[in-house]
Parts: sequence; structure tokens; C-alpha cells
Amino acid sequence: MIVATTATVQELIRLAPGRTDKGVNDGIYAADLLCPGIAKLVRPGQFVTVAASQTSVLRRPFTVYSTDGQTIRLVFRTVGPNTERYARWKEGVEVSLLGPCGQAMAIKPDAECLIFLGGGCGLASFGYPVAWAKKQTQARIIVAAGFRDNRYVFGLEDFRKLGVELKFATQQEAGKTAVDLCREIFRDESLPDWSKIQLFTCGPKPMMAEVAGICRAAGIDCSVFLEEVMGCALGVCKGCVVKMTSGETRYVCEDGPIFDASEVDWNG
Amino acid sequence: MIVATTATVQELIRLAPGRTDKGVNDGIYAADLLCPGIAKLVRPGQFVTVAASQTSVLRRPFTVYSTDGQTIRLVFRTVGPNTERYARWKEGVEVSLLGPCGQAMAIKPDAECLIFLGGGCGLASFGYPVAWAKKQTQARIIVAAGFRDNRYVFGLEDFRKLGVELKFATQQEAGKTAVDLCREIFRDESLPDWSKIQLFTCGPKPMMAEVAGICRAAGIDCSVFLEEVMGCALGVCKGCVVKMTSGETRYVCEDGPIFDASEVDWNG
Amino acid sequence: MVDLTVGLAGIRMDNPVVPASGTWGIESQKILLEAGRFRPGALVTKSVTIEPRPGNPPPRLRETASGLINWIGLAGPGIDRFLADELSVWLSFGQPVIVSIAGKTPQEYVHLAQCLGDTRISGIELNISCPNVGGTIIGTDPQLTAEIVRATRLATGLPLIVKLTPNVTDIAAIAKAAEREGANAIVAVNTFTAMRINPNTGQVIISGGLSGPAIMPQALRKVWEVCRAVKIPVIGMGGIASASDALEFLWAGASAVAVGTANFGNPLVMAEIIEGIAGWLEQNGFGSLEEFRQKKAECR
Amino acid sequence: MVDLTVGLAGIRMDNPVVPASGTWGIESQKILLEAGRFRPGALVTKSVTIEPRPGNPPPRLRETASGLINWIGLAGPGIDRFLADELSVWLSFGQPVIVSIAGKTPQEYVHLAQCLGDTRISGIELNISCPNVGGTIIGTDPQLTAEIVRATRLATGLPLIVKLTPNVTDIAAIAKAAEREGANAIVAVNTFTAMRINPNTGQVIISGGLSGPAIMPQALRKVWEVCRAVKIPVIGMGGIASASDALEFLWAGASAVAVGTANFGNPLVMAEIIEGIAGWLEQNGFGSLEEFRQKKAECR
Ligand SMILES: Cc1cc2nc3c(=O)[nH]c(=O)nc-3n(C[C@H](O)[C@H](O)[C@H](O)COP(=O)(O)OP(=O)(O)OC[C@H]3O[C@@H](n4cnc5c(N)ncnc54)[C@H](O)[C@@H]3O)c2cc1C
Ligand SMILES: Cc1cc2nc3c(=O)[nH]c(=O)nc-3n(C[C@H](O)[C@H](O)[C@H](O)COP(=O)(O)OP(=O)(O)OC[C@H]3O[C@@H](n4cnc5c(N)ncnc54)[C@H](O)[C@@H]3O)c2cc1C
Ligand SMILES: Cc1cc2nc3c(=O)[nH]c(=O)nc-3n(C[C@H](O)[C@H](O)[C@H](O)COP(=O)(O)O)c2cc1C
Ligand SMILES: Cc1cc2nc3c(=O)[nH]c(=O)nc-3n(C[C@H](O)[C@H](O)[C@H](O)COP(=O)(O)O)c2cc1C
Ligand code: FES
Ligand code: FES
Repeated sequence: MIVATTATVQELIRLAPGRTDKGVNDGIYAADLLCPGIAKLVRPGQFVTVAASQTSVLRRPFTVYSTDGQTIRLVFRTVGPNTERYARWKEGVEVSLLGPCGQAMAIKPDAECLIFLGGGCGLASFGYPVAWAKKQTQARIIVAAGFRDNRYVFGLEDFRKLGVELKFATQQEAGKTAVDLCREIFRDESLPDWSKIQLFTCGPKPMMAEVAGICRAAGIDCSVFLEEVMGCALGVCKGCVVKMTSGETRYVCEDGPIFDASEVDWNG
Repeated sequence: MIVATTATVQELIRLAPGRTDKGVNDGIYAADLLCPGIAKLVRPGQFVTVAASQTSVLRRPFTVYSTDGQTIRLVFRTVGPNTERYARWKEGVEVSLLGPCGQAMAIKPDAECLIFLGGGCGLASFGYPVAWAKKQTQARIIVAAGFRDNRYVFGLEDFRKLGVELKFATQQEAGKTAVDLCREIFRDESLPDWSKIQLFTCGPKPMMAEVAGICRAAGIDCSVFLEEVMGCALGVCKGCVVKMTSGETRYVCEDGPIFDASEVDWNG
Repeated sequence: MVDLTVGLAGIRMDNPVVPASGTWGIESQKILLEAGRFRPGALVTKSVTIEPRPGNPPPRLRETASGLINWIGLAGPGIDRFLADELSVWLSFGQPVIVSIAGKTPQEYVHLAQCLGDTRISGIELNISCPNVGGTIIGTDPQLTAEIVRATRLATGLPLIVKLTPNVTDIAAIAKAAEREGANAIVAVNTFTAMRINPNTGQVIISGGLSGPAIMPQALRKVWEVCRAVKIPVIGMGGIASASDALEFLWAGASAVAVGTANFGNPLVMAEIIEGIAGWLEQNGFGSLEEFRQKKAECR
Repeated sequence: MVDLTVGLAGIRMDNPVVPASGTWGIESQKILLEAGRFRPGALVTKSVTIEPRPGNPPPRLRETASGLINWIGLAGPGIDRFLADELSVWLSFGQPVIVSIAGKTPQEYVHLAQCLGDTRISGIELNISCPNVGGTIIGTDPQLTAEIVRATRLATGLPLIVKLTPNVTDIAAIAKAAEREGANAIVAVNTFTAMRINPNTGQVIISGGLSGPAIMPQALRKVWEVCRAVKIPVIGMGGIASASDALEFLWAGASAVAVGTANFGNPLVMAEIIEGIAGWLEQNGFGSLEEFRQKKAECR
């Protein structure tokens, strides 16, 4: 079930400062929104859409980062007019939310190791999935995050608290990308058999395509969080299409946002 | 000469609280903008235009309320998306200004009494004209202002300081409109001969039309500040037309904003 | 609340607000029900084709200033699976259901109309105005428009609503052609052809149809032209996002309005528009929408 | 800075950005000069008519979502006073001056062109696309368009630029007609017909032409169609508000771009667009606009 509801902003936190030369509000933010209706329904990997401003006719989608059953937390980066407006939310502001949208994540029954590989703000999609996986399974969990530079680093504390293995690097300071981290992890001798690993990745499309390629070569199960512009987010408008290698079409809002990387036509 | 320049917000003051049920920012504001280029050129009655936001393709015009040769003050009411945005200006914000536009006011050489009759935020147009007139002439000066209710009253102190006669009333509390004030003033026995009076009025169009009618009947010289949607504000686009009783056309930005009320076709 | 009932092409609707084809679905309807808000006067499906269609490659949507370009390409299951899987759900909501159909030739429209003949739907919308399926838009050709309407008219007794494209010199002429050949109502307008190019590479990002508030004044003008040209009722649309917008179309002569892109921005917007129209009628002393319509007709 | 020179219809311009007719004047030009910023590649006047015209009653302008409806009605002094009072000022700026003319019949265009024959202007723009002077827009009729271009072509040796309306089913056909009859360049597009109605009273507030960012994707599509249809150079316009927008039109095949409504929002916008185009060319390794044009032609 998907509901349209009004949420109330409880708190807005600036998680990472961003670059001042990109605007006063640049950075990464967490917004806690009171919306019991959605909070009760949402499952890990699902997203909500937020009403946008006048010039923008479409709502903006964000993965749910965490929930306590009453509020949900969204974590987002300021990249355009709407996220910049959200970054000025104050306590008490009312926000129109639609959700939860999309399919929840699923863990392979035989997975012995789960790897979550985030590129930049893509890490925001893993908050709820990792917390849920930690409860759900005994499998080893590795969260790895590659950031552009120090000023966009966020969320590490949250994952540390969950008690999972955590690796991260910044491209500028450490010269390492998320893909480098991925290769590094795969060199770890203590990993189980490739077939017992399940990897989730979320980040810029070229990065995910590269990771998908590595996994495919190694025979590792790879799930990707795909983004497409959302029209309805309800499976109705057929706007958020993803082409599959089979030639079939899938929809991010209905079938996704998580897809089996080996089925995605990366040139589509 | 008209210039396009960048001004810096020095201060933003909320002059009147407005109605909270109309939005948190409702009210009347004064903005002091540092712009020596325009401040040096501007004459009483002229206006500037301020850059607007994305959905609005046209700049917004405001009469200069006062100037010290370096900064200009604009006084405005929040009535829509742009004035609401301006009401959130902070010190240091840069604002694109164009001006001074329009023709300056002129005092009839034989005027013995100048009456400035403002309706609501129309009073904002009289700041500079009254200050200038006070220096320019020995004539008696009466400023009268009718407001909707207490919450939109502003500027009285400024006019009081100028040492002019001041009358005001609110429609809701005192049950008196600007037109009532006008009739009241005209009953004042101490006024000079009708022919020696020059009246300026600025406010809602129906109010100005009524005042124009009263003046015409009495043979009083009446000047009105007209508003039309501004395209270029430079006399170029021919958008801000005013029809004259003569059948001719005039333009607010080029020939106005001040017009001889008796020449205006009030049904045009 | 004031009586908003409207009878249109023989379809009785509780209110004059319907979704635009392709922007409303079963899931949207469920959300409205869940919210306990007013429901549209009728339901209009995404255009159904004979064969299943995968639709166009991504990107299919692109925002522009106050607008949206779509290049969906009539993605859908095809008429057989639509009849088997979807139609019963649409009908289960208890509102009149209008099925939009799209084809390439008069024969295709006839076939689709015949497939729908035995169903409990309330009307058929002929989408002859899709800009996203290659070739010229059917509805830019008065001749072909007439042929399709004529052929479909013979094939079905159901109310026929013809959906026009605004991408023509003279929309009134096309509307008249449709009326002449037996259309029971006109719905206008579909999207305006539009394009965006990547400024860095020169590649066409998207070439499709523009909708949303950006087109509202253009759509209103076209609907006004259509209303002056035909006697059959007109469903007006294009960029409607508020009750105030909807009222402009009603004043222009539309008997009902359709809401498309605005549903994406706010899935409850049709309910708000219905309430807004009702509120306005009440405030202005009208007992019903019909009363407003009559008063308006007298004023002319 | 990179060389932005462009030769168009025999007119040599320092850069490919010009004002749209009716949105730029002597006063705007003075502000640009005063600011010491780049000046447009050519100046284009408001359309001049034979007789003085008072223009339409107010309101003549109305903002819409990301757009502007104008209903000016070619207000202006008429050709005699234009020649006597204004033209010398336009010419005094030292840039090529293109005079836009508007008439009702081929004879009127011929007369206007003849009046301009003895002047130092660089070209004539035939505005056959004004939506605000009553009747059908001339440029929606390929026949009448052809007649006007043919007649004016015979009457003047000056470069002839024909300004097209987008309010047609097939703009390519009209462009071709103009090319066939001897036009030296096309400029497209003029405004899209649009309307707003007072939702409370039903009165038409304004019925005119829509411009501004709202129309940009539609205009781009039309310009793209024109560029594919003719060999003569095309000046692209409609909603351009940034260098990025301008680049989309250049990629679509336009040799130059015109900026209208955006001048109202920011009287220095053309200078910013010129700088932006130069910056982009430089960053992408182009020594000149001509080089970009050639590379683009090769890619096709
Ligand atoms: C399923 C899904 C989950 C997402 N989760 C998160 C998240 O948890 N945190 C986060 O920071 N971001 C997330 N995003 C991306 C986020 O939606 C965009 O950053 C946001 O829409 C940008 O809006 P804007 O107006 O600020 O910027 P814009 O100027 O609109 O766009 C900036 C960039 O965002 C992309 N974008 C624009 N509109 C959309 C749209 N409707 N849908 C998707 N992408 C769009 C554009 O391609 C552009 O590159 C998610 C996107 C999807 C599809
Ligand atoms: C010469 C002149 C001087 C003015 N001086 C002042 C002043 O000193 N103080 C003040 O508060 N207001 C003044 N105004 C009015 C002011 O320009 C409008 O209130 C402002 O443009 C509203 O912008 P908005 O986006 O907030 O509201 P909108 O939603 O755009 O409009 C609200 C109202 O303002 C009117 N309006 C909209 N656009 C324009 C425009 N471009 N030009 C004129 N009116 C418009 C509309 O008719 C509408 O009723 C003046 C107007 C003119 C023409
Ligand atoms: C994503 C999308 C899909 C659409 N699909 C269809 C369709 O299948 N059939 C149809 O007749 N119109 C379709 N349309 C056009 C709309 O029904 C409507 O005519 C148009 O969007 C203008 O209205 P609006 O501005 O309110 O959206 C579609 C529009 C959009 C945005
Ligand atoms: C106020 C105004 C006046 C105009 N006057 C003319 C005119 O006299 N002649 C003409 O050919 N086009 C005229 N136009 C149309 C513009 O030249 C241009 O074609 C149109 O506005 C689209 O471009 P834009 O979106 O950049 O404004 C006018 C447009 C506006 C907004
Ligand atoms: S966004 Fe509409 S189908 Fe996915
Ligand atoms: S606003 Fe352009 S002429 Fe006055």
C-alpha cells in the first residue's frame, strides 16, 4: 500500500558541510519527518517522494534512511533547486509525502557475506537496508563508502553503531574511489566463496556499471539501486523505464529501485 | 539615464506586521539597498525594478521611498511570490536593480497647498516626493493615508519627522477610507482656493478613480500614480499602456508613473 | 455540497474532473480512496494498443521550466492483456470508465473498439494525438481524423470521445471533422511537440510532448477555439493544476476538465480541484454546476 | 576571446546573439553601453508598420508559469516617423541594424521595403507572424507567405529575413516556401497563441502570444524542424534565457539566436549569453564559432 500524507519536519541536520563555493547550503542533510502512516509501512530499500516547487512539476524521490515506526529519516545532498529548498526546512514545516514506493530489498537465503558499496550520496540508500540486514541475518556485513572529498563524508557513525565492518575512502584525500574499495574488498582472503556473497551498490551510474562488470566477471551476485526521473512513482506513467539485457522493460518505481545488475542493459 | 546595477541589501525592516493568517511573512517591509549609481540619479516619483524569480519572467517595480545618495529605500507589501521572497532578504544579499525609471514629479509653480493621499501601500510612493516637496516649496503640505486595518499601518513616523501635516485612518478600526479622508480634508476651511491646490494620489485604482472624480468636480489639480504590469520599464516594449481620454496612449514607465488624472481614461 | 453532476456524451459523472489518459492508474486511484477524498467524475485509462508495446528507450521524461516533456511511446500490455488483467479492476471502483485507445490506421481503431464492445465501460476515447510513436501525428490530418472517427463510429455504439492534438494550424477544423463524423465529445489538448538537446554534446536528450503549467495558456486558447467550433461537449485540459485553472477552462466553454501532469506533483490534486470548484460555485450563489453552465450560456 | 563572428544572409555580425524584435530598444542599448558589456551581433527593431498604430487596449502583458503573454498589437510610430526620428539613433550604435516590418498585404510589405531602400540598414525582417493584430496570422498561410516574400524580394536588394509563426501544423513547409521565394534567412519562432480568463468573471483577460522559458522546448523543436528543411541560415529563438539554452539552438542548427523576453528579466542577459557561448567554445577547444559550426556539420 502506498499513501499520500502530510509529514511534519521534526529536525533537519547538516551531516556534511559540502563546498561553500557551490552555494551556502551545499552539503548533505538528514531530515526527520513525522509520518506514522508511511513509517509503519516502509520496508528496507523503499523510497518516498516529496512535493517539489512550482517550476518543477515532478516530486523528488528519496530512499528512506531509517525509521522508528513514527518518523522516517531522509538523507540527501543538495544538487538542485528542490534539495536546496529542503535544506532550509525548519522544525514544524509540513511536507507532502508519497510512499512507500518500490520493492523492498531481499537477502539471498544462502548469503554468507553482504557487501554494501556506496558511491557518494549513494550511501544514503543503505541506512535502512543495513540496519535491517543486521537484524535479519548472521551473515558478515561490510559497508564500504567512497566519497569525492572530506566535505561530503557522512553517515559513518551510523553504520559503526550498527556493528558492521566499515571501510571508506575519499577520492581527493586518499586517491581511492568506491570501485577501488570494491577491488580491495575482493582481495580479502577471509571472504566466503564468491557464490556466497551478495553485493549491493548505489552511486553514480558509471560506477555501478563498473562494479557490475567486476561482479559479473567474478560471478558475484550484484544488486544495483537505479535512478530514473520519477513521474508518478506508482508504476502508472511508464516514465522510469530501465532496459534489460533480455530486451524487456522494467520500471524503477514498480520493479526497483533495486535490480539484479546482470539483467540490466547498461548501454540502454 | 537608466542603469542596470547590482545593489547590496543593507537592512530589511518589517514596518507593519500584516496578518498571520495570510502567511508568516505578510506585512510591509522597508529594504535599504546600497547602489550609489542609481541613488545619485533618482528623482522624486521615480521607480526601480528588481529582478524576479524563475517562474516570474518580469522584474518587479517599486517607487524609491527615500535616498541618501548612496542607498535607496524601497517600501513594499508582500502580495505574491516575489515580494515574499524580498521579505526574506538578508544583509549582504546582492540584488539586480534597474533604474531610475519613469518621470520625476513636478510641483505646479502656483501651488499653495500640496495634498498627498495614499491608499494602503500606495503611501510608499510618497516618501521621496514629500521629502523633496518640503525642501522645494513653502506650500502647505498635507499627507493623508487610509489603511485597511492597524496591521498595515506604516510610515507615519517618517512623514511626521518631515514636519508635514499628517492625517490617517484605518477602515476596519476607524471605519474611514482614504476617500473619506479626502472629503474630510476638502471640508477644511483653511485650504486655499481649489485652483491653488495640487493633489497627488496613489493607491488601488478604484480609489484613485473616485478621488480623481472628486477633484475634477471641484476643479482641483489631481495627479495619480498609475500601475501597470511592467515588461521592460524602459519605454521599449509598449506593454504598460494607459489610455487617455484624448484617445491617445501613454506608457507608465516612460510618461508616468505620475499622470494628470483628468487626462486618464478611467474606463480604458 | 453543491451538485457537480455533469452528463457528457451520455456519460453521467458525479463531477466534471477526470484524469488525463496516461497519468492515472489503478495505484493512483487506490491512494485517493485510501485518503478518503473525492474521486474523479470518470476514470480514463492509459491509451491501449492492439499489440503489447515496450515503449521508447530512456530517458522518457524530462522536466523543463514549469513543464514536462514525455516520450513514453504508448508503453502498455496490449488490448488482450488489458481486457484480461486490468479492466475489471478499473470497473471495480464503481465510477464510469473511459478507455483510451490508440492505433495507426482506421482498421486498428475499429478492432480496438470492437474488443471493448462487450465490456461495461462507459465510453471510448480515441487518442489520435500521440506525438511519441513516430511519423506524423494522426490528428494533424483532417482527412485521416475523419476516416478514423467514421470507421470507429460504425463499429461501436459506445460514446466516442476524440482527443485532439494542439500541434495544428486550425484545431477548430479538426474538431469539426470529428463532430461531423459522429464523435460524441471532444477532449483537447494532448501535448505540444517539444525537444531538449544536451548543450555540451549536441545530442537530442528527448523529443516528445510538453505538458504541465507551461502549456496552460496555450491549451486554454485551443480549447476556447474548439468550444466555439463545435456543439458537442468538450473536455478541456492542458496544464490544469488548480481549481482556478479548471474554472478558466469551464468559462472557456468546456463541460469538464482533465488533469494530467499535476497528478504527478500531487496525487490528491483532482480531489482539491473538485472541492475548489464546488467551493467557488457555492460562494458565487450557484446551486449546481448545471446552473453555472446555463447562466454562462445566457451571458453570451 | 574566441572569435564569435558570424556571417548571416550577407550580414557580418561580431557574435551570434541578437535581440528579438519588440523586446529591445534604444534605451535598452544605452544601458548595455553604460554597463560596458558585450553588445548583440546586430540590432533588430520593433516591427514597423506603414501607419502609426496606437496598439491594443490594456492589459497588454500577463505573466504565466515561466512565461509571458503579450498582446501589444504592433504599437508604433509608423514608417515615416520611424525613418525621421528613430533610425539614425539605431544606426549610430555602429552595429548592423535589421529593421522588422509588418503589414497586412504583399503591397504593404513592398511599400515598407521600398521606404527602407535608401537607408544604411543591413537587412529587413519580415514579421508575418504577429498574433496580435486581428484575423489569422499571415504566416499560417503558405500561399500568402510565398506571395509576400516574392513581392518583397523584387522590391529590395537588402537581405530578407522571414520570421515564422510556430502556430502551424508544418513549419518546415512554410520555411521552404520562404526559401523558394528568395528569403536570405529564416528567423523562428514568434510567439505561441495563448489566453487567460478571469476565473471569477469569465472575461478574457488577455489573448495574445506566449513567450519566455515556458515555450523554449517547443521553440527548439520548431527550429530543429526548420533547420532540417532549409539551406538558408536560421536564427533560432523562443524562451532563450542562458548561454546553455542558446547552445541548444546552435546545436539544433541555428546560425544565430535571438533573445526576447529574457531581456525584460535582465537587461544584460544578452551580454551574459555572449560571454557564456565564448566561454563554452574555449573550454571545448574551439578557436571560433565557425570552427564549431564546421565540426557540427561533419558530425552529421
Ligand atoms: C529511487 C530514488 C531514490 C533516491 N534516493 C535519494 C537519496 O536517498 N538521497 C539523495 O540525495 N538523492 C536521492 N535520489 C536522487 C534525488 O531524487 C535527486 O537528487 C533530486 O530529485 C534532485 O532534485 P533537485 O530539484 O534538487 O535537483 P534537479 O536540478 O532536479 O536535479 C539534479 C539532478 O538530479 C536528477 N533528478 C532530477 N529529477 C529527478 C527525479 N524526479 N528523479 C530522480 N532523479 C532526478 C537529475 O538527473 C539531475 O542530475 C534518489 C532518486 C531515485 C530515483
Ligand atoms: C511604477 C510602479 C511602482 C510601484 N511601487 C510599489 C511600491 O513602492 N511598493 C509596493 O509595495 N508595490 C509597488 N508596486 C507594485 C509592485 O510592483 C507589485 O506589488 C509587485 O510587482 C508584486 O510582485 P509579486 O511577485 O510579489 O506578486 P504577483 O503575484 O506578481 O502580483 C500581485 C499583484 O501585483 C500586480 N503585479 C504583478 N506584476 C506586476 C508588475 N510587473 N508590475 C506591476 N504590478 C504587477 C498584479 O496585478 C497582482 O495584483 C509598484 C508598481 C508599479 C507599476
Ligand atoms: C507521462 C504522460 C503519459 C501520457 N500518456 C498519454 C496516453 O497514453 N494517451 C493520451 O491520450 N495522452 C497521454 N498523455 C497526454 C495527457 O493525457 C494530456 O493530454 C497532456 O499531458 C496535457 O495535460 P496536462 O498538462 O494536464 O498533463 C500523457 C501525458 C504524460 C505526461
Ligand atoms: C512584448 C513583446 C513584443 C513583441 N513584439 C514583436 C514585434 O513587434 N515583432 C515581432 O516580430 N515579434 C515581436 N515579439 C516576439 C519576439 O520577437 C519573439 O519572437 C518571441 O517573444 C519569442 O522569443 P522569447 O521567448 O525569447 O521572447 C514580441 C514579443 C514580446 C514579448
Ligand atoms: S515513475 Fe511513473 S511508472 Fe515509474
Ligand atoms: S514596460 Fe515596456 S514600455 Fe513600459
